[in-house]
Amino acid sequence: MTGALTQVPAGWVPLAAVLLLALAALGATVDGALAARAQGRHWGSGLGLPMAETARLLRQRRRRTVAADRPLWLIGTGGLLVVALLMVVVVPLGRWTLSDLPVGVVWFNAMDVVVWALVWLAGWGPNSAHSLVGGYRFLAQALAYELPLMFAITAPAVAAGSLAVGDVVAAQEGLWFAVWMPVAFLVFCGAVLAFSVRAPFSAPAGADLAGGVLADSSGIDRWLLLAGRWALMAAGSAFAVAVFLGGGHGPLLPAWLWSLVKTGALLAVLVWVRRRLPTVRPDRLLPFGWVVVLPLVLLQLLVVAVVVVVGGS
Amino acid sequence: MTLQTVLLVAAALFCVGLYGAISQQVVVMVMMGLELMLNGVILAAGAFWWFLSPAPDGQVLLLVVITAMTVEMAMGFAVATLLHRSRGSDMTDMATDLSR
Amino acid sequence: MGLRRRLTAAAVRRATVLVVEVPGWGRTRCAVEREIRDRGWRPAASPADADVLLVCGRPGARLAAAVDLAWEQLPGPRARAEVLTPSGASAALDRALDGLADDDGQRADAAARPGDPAMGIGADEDPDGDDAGSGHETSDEDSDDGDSDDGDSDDGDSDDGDSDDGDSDDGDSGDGDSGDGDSGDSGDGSDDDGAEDDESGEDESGEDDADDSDDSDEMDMDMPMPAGIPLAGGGEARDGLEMDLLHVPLGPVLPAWPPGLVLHCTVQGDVVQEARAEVLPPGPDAEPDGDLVQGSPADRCDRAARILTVAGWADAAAAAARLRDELLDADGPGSSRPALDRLDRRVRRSWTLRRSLRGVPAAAGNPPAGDVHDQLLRHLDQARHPREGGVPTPVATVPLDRLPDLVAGQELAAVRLLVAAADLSPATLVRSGAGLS
Amino acid sequence: MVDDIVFWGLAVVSVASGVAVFRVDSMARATYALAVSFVTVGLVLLLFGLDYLGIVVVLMMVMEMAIMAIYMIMFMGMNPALMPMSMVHGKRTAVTVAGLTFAVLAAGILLVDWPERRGAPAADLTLSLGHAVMGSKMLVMITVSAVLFATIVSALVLALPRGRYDTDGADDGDRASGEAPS
Repeated sequence: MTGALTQVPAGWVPLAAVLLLALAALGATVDGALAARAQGRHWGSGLGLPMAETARLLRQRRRRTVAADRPLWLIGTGGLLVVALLMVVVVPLGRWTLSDLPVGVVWFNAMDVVVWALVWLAGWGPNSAHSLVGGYRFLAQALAYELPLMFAITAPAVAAGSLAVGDVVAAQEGLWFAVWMPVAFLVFCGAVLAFSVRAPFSAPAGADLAGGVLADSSGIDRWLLLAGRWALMAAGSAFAVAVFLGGGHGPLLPAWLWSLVKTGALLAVLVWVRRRLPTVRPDRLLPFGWVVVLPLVLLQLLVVAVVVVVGGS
Repeated sequence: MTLQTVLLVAAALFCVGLYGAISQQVVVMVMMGLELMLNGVILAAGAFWWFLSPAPDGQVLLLVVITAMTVEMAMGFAVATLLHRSRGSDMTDMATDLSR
Repeated sequence: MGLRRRLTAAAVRRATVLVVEVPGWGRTRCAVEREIRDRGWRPAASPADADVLLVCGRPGARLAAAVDLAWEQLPGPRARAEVLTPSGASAALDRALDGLADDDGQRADAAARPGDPAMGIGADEDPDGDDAGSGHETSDEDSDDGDSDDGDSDDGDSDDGDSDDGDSDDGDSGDGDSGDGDSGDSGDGSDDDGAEDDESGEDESGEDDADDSDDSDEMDMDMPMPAGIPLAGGGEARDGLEMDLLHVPLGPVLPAWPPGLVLHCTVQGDVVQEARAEVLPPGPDAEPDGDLVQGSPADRCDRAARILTVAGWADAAAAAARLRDELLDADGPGSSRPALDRLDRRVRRSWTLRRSLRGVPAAAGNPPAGDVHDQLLRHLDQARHPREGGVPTPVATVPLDRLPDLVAGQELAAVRLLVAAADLSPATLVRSGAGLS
Repeated sequence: MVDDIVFWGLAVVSVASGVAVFRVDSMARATYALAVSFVTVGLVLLLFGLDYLGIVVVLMMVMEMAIMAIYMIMFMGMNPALMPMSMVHGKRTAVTVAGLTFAVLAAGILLVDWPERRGAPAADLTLSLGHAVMGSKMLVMITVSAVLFATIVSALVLALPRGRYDTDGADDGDRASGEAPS
């Protein structure tokens, strides 16, 4: 489809997975450092957090609950990591991509919708009131963020005149889309926080529900959920870099390194944002999402479309 | 993978859906049956398009089916909610009766 | 072996601790929280999340039973400790850490869990001797129970709670009752320590008995259902749809929750329709170590931290908790003043926080007025400007029986915020006997 | 060859999960079985080169089923899993009708002399779909669509009555006092 990208064979998928997990760990590390600083300790003392937590959860036993729907629970917990990996399949790393799907943008969107199902299943599985309410909260929240997200990623696709992520990246040669469609970019960043269940959209796993969808999982189940959330956040950042922040474009450094650096930086910013903001209750989010954010994004899309129409003719 | 085989699979999906739509008592389950039937239709439409005439216009038919499905779903939810509102939860009442 | 030891060493570096405060031991809890923070450990959100169960104070029989139930829900490796004085916090955590790191001990604990009747429960503290036996035998059953977080004292309820929205699962509960193809994946079978599998379903009734005696409140429908889980009844919901009612007790083992408080809620979806509140007292002959002085700056910060925790703002909550500990040391806002001002500004400026907290009625004053956001700001204000002469501004405590009225009709998140912010004083209630229903 | 294997795998999963919809006792499982059936059909469409439509089927159907699950659980208050009981009426008729339909369809499929393939798929199917739907006015349509959607949403917002959680800050207090439980 696009000449600029080289499609690498499927054998590279493990490398992509490792990169994704490394980025996820980076996110968790930044989070740990920020948390340590907030608690009055040196930020360096929080750096080991992901490793320590992994060791702790690997040693912990799994928990069972009465009348749990075990298969659905497992799909929900294990699925998040898989979906995150499927998301990055269409995200180019510099010149290389695992699959330059001609409809990569829609693919990403479809994968993000799968998160709806997975989080709800993770809440449903354990057969406990708190995690179930958490699952339902995620769906309520998803209704609030999904449409803005869809229109936010439509904007760069319209500007690039293609649904292929490679074309979208190529179209940002001179000017990053984030610069002239800031609303779409910000909304997309918010949506990344939302589908990775992070504050201010962390109500489904909120402290008021004793952990919500996380409330009843322990051991490896919990690790999968936590790692899946971090991986989703990393995958979302990677996609944002590709469609809004110019992908691998940048001076001096090689393109692949630019992709990684930008992704890491955006991820760190998102983590910082998440720590700065309290959770918004989902019932207050829905009107906000539909009455305020959606019109804004539509306006942005309208502006982009007009620019393209005028510029194209 | 020939036209016939794909159509057979589509017919199977359609008939399973038909069975469900006829046999189920609850509105939402009937909807599931209808959905499954439309699922078969989508598959069949895709197969016709690919194996008979892969012209651009053919895709539009698929798009129409998908849209129809979504509309059916939305209407179904509305009807189910209205039914539930107006008749109350007859299923639950039934359950209590049975248990006593 | 070396690998295992290294894993253990890494695993216990950041233990998570479920802190349970008995009414009257507020200062001890603060000391424990501070110690946890300084060590870089983490407070647990639910029993499933916890490595260590730390009880601050000496619980009475019912509270002890709730704690024991929570203990059974810790997945393990697990450790348990009791702290009675603020100075004992560090030593207790060290003890817990030793227990956690002891691989052999943990293995023995895991092996002993299913059958050991004495597991985790001091017989003398059991609520009523008769049921003790059944309660113990089903202990592993309880540990598997759906409601990790809430109450723990009342699995039976939460089960029936789940039965109506989680109904589809019941077929899998391992009783083989419904004969559906799914019973094979009943969850129990597929787990790592098979020792616990045996009695998955058969003790349900015993468990229910034990629990009902625990909280003798329910107007429960006790018709026998396949999985031992009764069917939920229906009721009108506020948007005109009829929805199932479930009984979910909140507390007493719940983070950021007033000590000893149990709120027996009847929930429809995530809206609490009805509630009943009570406070579980400490042990009869226990000598409480002391609470924060009501209305003192430290107490105000503690309350603010609790609200912020429930509001999902961990960093601001940590800041408030740090200030509380500084104030406890210093007795007077003096040096903490700049930090207090900073926190106040940060909270005041947060638009998202306002959006979440506005409109949640405050359980403060008499009659209750304002909302939780006002209340949070008031706490921070009072902490910054304590009254001259060191006499704390009194907190107008809300009588416990006002709580159900306020809570009714609120969504679960709002209920948590409301209760976290409620100007209750469980310790006083317990002393005066008003908390006992 | 690979295509064949993939197709047959997907076909089997699709029909099996379709059957599972009416066999399993759990509403959640039934709904997600249907979702699996849709996802596999979407993937088969990918095999036909219909990238856009295939992925849209996956996207929309997973979303729909996630919402469907709520309705299923909400409206199936009485669940067969809880008390094994048949929620089916006229089972024999249904089986007969479905079986006969399948026989007729299969006979038709196998007996009809299908015409040869005419034409070739366009290079960019997504683009050609766009052209087919909107003609050369696609860019204008893109602009108009945003406006149209905005209108729909605003109309909905204006028309919508108060829902389960209409919380606009100040209203909350009213509601709490006004709707104390009966």
